[in-house]
Amino acid sequence: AEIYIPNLSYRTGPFAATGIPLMNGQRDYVEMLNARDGGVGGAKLIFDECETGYNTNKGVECYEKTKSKAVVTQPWSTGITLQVLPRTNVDKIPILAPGYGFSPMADGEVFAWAFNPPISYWDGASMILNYISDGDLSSLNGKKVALLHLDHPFGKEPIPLIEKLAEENGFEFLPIPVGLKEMQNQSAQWLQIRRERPDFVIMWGWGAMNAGAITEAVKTRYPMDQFVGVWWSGYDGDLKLVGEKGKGYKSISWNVPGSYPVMDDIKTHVVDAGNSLLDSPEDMNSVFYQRGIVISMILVEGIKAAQEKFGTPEINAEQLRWGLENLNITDEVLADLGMAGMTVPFSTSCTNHTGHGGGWMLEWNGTEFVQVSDKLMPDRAVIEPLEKAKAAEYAESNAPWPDRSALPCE
Amino acid sequence: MNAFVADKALSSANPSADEDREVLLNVENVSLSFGGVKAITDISFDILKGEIRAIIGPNGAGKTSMLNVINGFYHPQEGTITWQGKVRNKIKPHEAVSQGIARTFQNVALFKGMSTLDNIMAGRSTRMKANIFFQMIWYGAAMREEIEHRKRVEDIIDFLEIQAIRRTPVGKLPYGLQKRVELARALAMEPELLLLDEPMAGMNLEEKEDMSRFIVDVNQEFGTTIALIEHDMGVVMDLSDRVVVLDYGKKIADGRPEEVQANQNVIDAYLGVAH
Amino acid sequence: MIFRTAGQFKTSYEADQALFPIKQDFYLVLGVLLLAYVVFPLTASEFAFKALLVPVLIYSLAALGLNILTGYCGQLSLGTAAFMGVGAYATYKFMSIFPEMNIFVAIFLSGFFSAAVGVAFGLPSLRIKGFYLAIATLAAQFFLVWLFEKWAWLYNYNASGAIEVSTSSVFGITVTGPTALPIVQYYCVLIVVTLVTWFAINLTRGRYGRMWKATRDMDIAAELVGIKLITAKLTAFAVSSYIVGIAGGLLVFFWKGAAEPNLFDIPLSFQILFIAIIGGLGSILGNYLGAILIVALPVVLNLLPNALGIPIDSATLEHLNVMIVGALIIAFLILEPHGLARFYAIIREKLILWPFPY
Amino acid sequence: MNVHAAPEEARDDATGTILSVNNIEVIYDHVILVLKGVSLTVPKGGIVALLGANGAGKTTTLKAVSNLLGAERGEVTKGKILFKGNEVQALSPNELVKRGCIQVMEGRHCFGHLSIEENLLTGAYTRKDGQSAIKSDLEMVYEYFPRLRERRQSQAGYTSGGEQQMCAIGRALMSRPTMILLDEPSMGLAPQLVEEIFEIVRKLNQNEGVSFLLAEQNTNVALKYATYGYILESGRIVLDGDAKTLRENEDVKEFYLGTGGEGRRSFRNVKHYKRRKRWLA
Amino acid sequence: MLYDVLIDPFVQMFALPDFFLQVLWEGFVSGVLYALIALGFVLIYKSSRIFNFAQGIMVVFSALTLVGLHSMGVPAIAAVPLTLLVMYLLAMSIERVVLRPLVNQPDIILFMATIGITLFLIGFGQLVFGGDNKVMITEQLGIPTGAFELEPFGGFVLIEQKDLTAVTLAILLVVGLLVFLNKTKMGRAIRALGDDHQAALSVGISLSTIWVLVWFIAGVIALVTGVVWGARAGVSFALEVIAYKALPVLMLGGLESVSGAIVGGIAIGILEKIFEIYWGQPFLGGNTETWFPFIFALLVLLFRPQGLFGERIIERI
Ligand SMILES: Nc1ncnc2c1ncn2[C@@H]1O[C@H](COP(=O)(O)OP(=O)(O)OP(=O)(O)O)[C@@H](O)[C@H]1O
Ligand SMILES: Nc1ncnc2c1ncn2[C@@H]1O[C@H](COP(=O)(O)OP(=O)(O)OP(=O)(O)O)[C@@H](O)[C@H]1O
Ligand SMILES: [Mg+2]
Ligand SMILES: [Mg+2]
Repeated sequence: AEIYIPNLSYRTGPFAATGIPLMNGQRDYVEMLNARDGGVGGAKLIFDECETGYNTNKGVECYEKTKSKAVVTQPWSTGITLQVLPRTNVDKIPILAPGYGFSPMADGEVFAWAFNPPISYWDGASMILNYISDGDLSSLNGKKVALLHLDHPFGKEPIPLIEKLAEENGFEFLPIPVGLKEMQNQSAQWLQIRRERPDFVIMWGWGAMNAGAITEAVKTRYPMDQFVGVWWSGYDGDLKLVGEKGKGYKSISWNVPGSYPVMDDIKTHVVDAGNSLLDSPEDMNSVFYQRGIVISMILVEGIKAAQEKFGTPEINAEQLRWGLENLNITDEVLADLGMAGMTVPFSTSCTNHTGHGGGWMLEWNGTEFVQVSDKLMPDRAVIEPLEKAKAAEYAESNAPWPDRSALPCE
Repeated sequence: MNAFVADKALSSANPSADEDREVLLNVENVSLSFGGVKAITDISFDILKGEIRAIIGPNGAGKTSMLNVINGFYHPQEGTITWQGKVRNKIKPHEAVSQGIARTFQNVALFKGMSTLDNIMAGRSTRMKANIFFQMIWYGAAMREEIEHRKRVEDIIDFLEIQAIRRTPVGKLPYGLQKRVELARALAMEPELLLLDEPMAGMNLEEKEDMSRFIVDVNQEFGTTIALIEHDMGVVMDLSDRVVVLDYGKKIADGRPEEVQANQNVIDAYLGVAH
Repeated sequence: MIFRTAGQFKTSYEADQALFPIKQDFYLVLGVLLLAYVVFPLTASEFAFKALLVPVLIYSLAALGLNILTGYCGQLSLGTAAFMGVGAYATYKFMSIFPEMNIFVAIFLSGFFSAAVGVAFGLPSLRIKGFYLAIATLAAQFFLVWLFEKWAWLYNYNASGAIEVSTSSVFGITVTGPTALPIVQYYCVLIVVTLVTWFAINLTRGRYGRMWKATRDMDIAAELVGIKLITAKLTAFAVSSYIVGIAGGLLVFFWKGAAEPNLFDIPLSFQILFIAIIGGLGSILGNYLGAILIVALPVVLNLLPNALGIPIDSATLEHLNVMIVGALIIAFLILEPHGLARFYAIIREKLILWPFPY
Repeated sequence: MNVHAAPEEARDDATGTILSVNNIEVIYDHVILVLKGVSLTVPKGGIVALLGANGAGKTTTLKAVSNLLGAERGEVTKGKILFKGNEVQALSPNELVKRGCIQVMEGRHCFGHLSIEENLLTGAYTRKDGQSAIKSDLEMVYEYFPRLRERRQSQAGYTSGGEQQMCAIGRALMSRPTMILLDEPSMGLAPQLVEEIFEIVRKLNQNEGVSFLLAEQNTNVALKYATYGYILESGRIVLDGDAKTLRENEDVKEFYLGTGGEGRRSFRNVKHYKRRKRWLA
Repeated sequence: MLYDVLIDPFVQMFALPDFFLQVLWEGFVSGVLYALIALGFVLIYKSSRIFNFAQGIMVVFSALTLVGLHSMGVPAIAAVPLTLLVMYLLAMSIERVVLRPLVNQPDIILFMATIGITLFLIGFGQLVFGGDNKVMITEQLGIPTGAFELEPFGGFVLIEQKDLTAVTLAILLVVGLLVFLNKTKMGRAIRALGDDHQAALSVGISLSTIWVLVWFIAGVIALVTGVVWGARAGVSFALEVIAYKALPVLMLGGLESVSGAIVGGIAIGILEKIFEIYWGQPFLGGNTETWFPFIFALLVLLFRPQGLFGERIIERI
């Protein structure tokens, strides 16, 4: 039995630098399962990459190309996610977008086919704000928070939530967009930061933008400890460009790099077996490579759940949808997988497609990212109503949006 | 070059420049300069209706510039131009065309990618009016108009004996034929005044003779007034009714061909000792 | 023997100016139409519709628009994608303000918006020429894409900044949105493309076509034979942007289903330009040939290693593809700088002369 | 004077030959056959005129010699070209210039944005004999063409047709050639200037020993200055001979000089009739 | 409202003079960097009327080669000449494979061909060097990395040493090119070639030699550009888009003018920064740098269709 799991990857283009380690991690975990256990539940996993170059256009083409055989689609960019979202209802293929995509996808009652565990961008923004305000948002009153973001659907994701929080808590919110063509040349943005003197800069950056921002921050002498990035802005490779000078920069993360049992398995079964695309085994320690592993783990757990429920190794897309909706990744499960502490435990349900597992703050110490906080949790009470509202809005503007009557919650 | 004088007697006499003929175009005290370069200095002359007027002079004398002034491509800094009795204001070249002034060019200026037919049809652009929607569906007014103009163009094609190359892209034609197509395009504009800038440069005798024939026919059959720039003195002497001579932007002589040919200034500046 | 023109004499100018002066051409076009309207729909798979047929049609329409400007009027434009964007956003706004509107009406009306924007950005062409103008059209390209990003009203204040196509139907058949059938969408696009092509053929062989070509071949001379450059250039910009705008509307509504501003960025402009040039500037047929090549090439290149059983990872494949496409473009330019249409013309010429070589 | 029968052995033995073209064929764009076996020779120190109607292939012949066909998608497909006894078809144009053969192109190709003086200096591009030699040659060119000295700082694009023609010839002289291929030097020039330019050709020929192959429409002047002439019709040499003999040939008089029969015909009274050249009959 | 748009930005410039100076400096440095890219364009355009779209990718390619060689263990001193060698080979192959067969074709065809080259190099470069972001070997090349801090008006202006290096290199390149083009035989030949291929051939100028030379020089300029840009932002294929920044510079300065490139570059660099900071960010939602230079250059062009320093378009009939 075989299960075809394509990945709309990008190892080319301006975002390749950050894409490659993630894709490698995803791939190697699957290859490890194939090599060690002969797949999952008796089904071999066929991991196939379709190159998008982070280009929405190509991404949609990849989706079309792979959808006939696939049990899942992993669009790997918020833009692509948004575009394939309406189609997945028709094609009946679940989207798995761990840690990215459209935050209201958490509302499983509206988005039956979309999943973004373990945490959404709005959760992330909330956690970052909680961290910089030491858990008390009202302490930000009168302060100024800038959001340096990629001018792209991904970068714009957190804006509605931060806007809302700013209004409620009386801090000033300043979005600073970085165009795709300006990623490497952000002096205007950092001049703006120098002029506006925000108390905190939150970064929603990706690819070459991260390195550019950190370089400019160093140059502008913006205090690094007031500079926090989303989990995609915490790649070792980017920080290595500035090295020592980036010390103090922080990034929220839902995985902590380290040496876990699972890593040894990957090393023996994949890397040492010469079956990995990694440039050097050292790269196995990077935050992103390990996050790629976590992402594949989530998918595989979904497959396992579906296999158990439907009693067949060769599950189809609709069955996997059920599996992803009924994930229950506890600390025990993680320990069994050799991943205890590597990522946050979470569980999904019919109404909750994200899991909202929380995360940790990592800090760059000059040579690597280290964990500097306890587990942080998002302010669900604030986020949830917004999610519901935006999800309903989305369904309305894309009317007729299918309801879940065909897929009743169990 | 005594031959020229002798020829004159042999060739049928030019219709004598009729003094009471209507003045078609009058150029008065025109000056034109480009930055520091004075191309035309204070030149006056007239062109009578129905005549063939030659403009000659050494290279760089300002002949082409003069034509450019007449058809509105250059705007003289000083002087006035009177067209059919009315003083003309600063105009655009395409306005000159609708007033009835057409021309050919010193270096062939055809639309290289278009067929002969299209080139000539392009000469009728100012006369075509059908709107873009009829054009789009190729029906009604547009169709009728197209056919009507096509008929006129076919007449010109017959006249200049270029039927065989109707569909050929002009870029592929030999030089002589290109010049002829250029003439055809100018004729398609149905001009009152036809300006010809060195129509026979780079042609051999046979082609020059053909071209001469066309020029004379146009002049006689359609009554079109012609202003002609040419360096071949034989052609100028035989064809033109009156000749104006320019040198370094100034007018140095004006009159009937044989007068001009005998003028010492003209011989010094232009014809050279041998003539 | 196939292309015998002998014996086909024209007795009137009407007949001489008919669309197909030569009978064989008529049969050929008939054959192509038959293929497009009957054979493909009967045989194509969903993938073929979405990845080949529909894109070919839409791209060739856009290239046709560009060709009118660049190939016929000689004004090089690098802003095609942005004008497509204007068409797409205008259609989107029409459909969201008047949800009951017929989508075709919306698309054809939107064309006027992109025509207007095209004319506005075409105004500098009266002063600026050649590559300067080409760079100037980039001003339109970058400015408009920026506007699509910043002017939230355009995308109905969507959080994502993308426009999404909602479901709409014509005569009770769903034509847009995720539930529309590919074959229906294919027919919609095909009809529009056929219609516009017919219009374009008529325009280019008539008065406007001559004005444009004259402006292209020698603008000074054109002016001196009485053509108003301002009219010629601006109508070219208008007609071209109109068609391009329609193509943009079709692109989003009948193919992509959603679009973010980036879609209309410069790579798309270049792609359309490639199609127009590889197909052949100043030719209508070329656009289709070029589009077939440019759309099919990557698809084929992607399938090739699998078909040949060569294991190759997706990134390497992509790199190789980019390389090969680049090299092929150069190769095509060297082989036939005047494009595939010229290629076809030569073959046709040879067939007419056949069996004699000259 | 004979009708192009067996040119080969008739002329090739001469040791005084600088250029000999043997039976060449030229094809443009792989399909357009323009020269259909053209042979000619230029003796050392001679002025040879190549006459013929428009499109006969004069320019093509010259370009075949100077190897400028490549840039126009044309190629020599048959025959040999010998310059100073060596085959030169395979050489690049700049190699040929180095060996002393330079072409002045039809239509005055000057470098429009360069000043007249810079134009002249580019002519010395292939020379290696030092600045002072070049300087003195520049002076020589200015001696020949005083008009150029006046306009030395002007951009060539803005000078008049005649000045551009002088500039093009002067530029060729700057390479110190032993052979100049001159294409339609008289086109569009005032009669006086035509004479002037041909006088300079004669002077160069006599003083510096430069050989000339010139393509001309203006048969009159060409045959006055040339020593030998070839007449080219649709890609074939149809007639050749000494300038003097050619001048007296009835056909040449009729078709090229316009003096056949009862003296010079008037342009005004040309009748339309299809004439047939005797050699084509 | 009118006050906010028309007056207030100027008031702010004076209110925070040190900041304004920093804006000027940043604009100036970006401008110089844009000019560097534009220089490569100009040189090739001047010699062949080819609008070389591949200049941007040549910047990336040369920088990657340098860094790539270094990471393979070649010391910096050797890596530079080796990179130059690679650029020479590139110039030669482009001449042989692309330019020679396309001689005398219309401008737009050659323009397309350079886009073909761009694609080829993007694919080839990523295949060889991979797509990840690499660190420029700034220190190994002896480029100082510190910064000076000036303290005018009680504030501070930061001037990075590597920016100073960039400016110095740019000045040297411009002066060198000007001398080369106007004072040497080769330079004259290059300019002649741009005017008329055929005539240049006829006077014995060898197209291939000059083109290889010119593309090689463009390659050298690309390498310099790549090093200074790489020092700022790392080296990756994302750098390719900066090529677009050179286009309005070319438009403003004139396609064939070396001095135009540097003047245009600086003008655009400074103006786009000022516009973005004082108008774009407060009123237009930012990111105006993508289009402002184009619109600005376009407006200037309406008055001078050949750019500030471009050659006058000779229009005669
Ligand atoms: N657009 C222009 N800019 C600058 N100078 C010009 C322009 N047009 C013409 N001139 C100059 O004006 C003078 C006259 O040029 P014109 O072309 O009228 O001469 P011409 O009499 O036609 O000569 P030819 O017989 O060689 O064609 C020349 O010196 C020329 O350089
Ligand atoms: N690049 C080319 N491609 C195709 N055909 C060409 C090309 N150049 C010239 N021809 C053709 O070759 C023939 C000879 O041309 P050529 O220029 O040699 O004639 P010519 O005797 O110099 O004429 P002219 O007196 O007009 O200068 C002409 O019919 C011409 O159309
Ligand atoms: Mg003139
Ligand atoms: Mg010739």
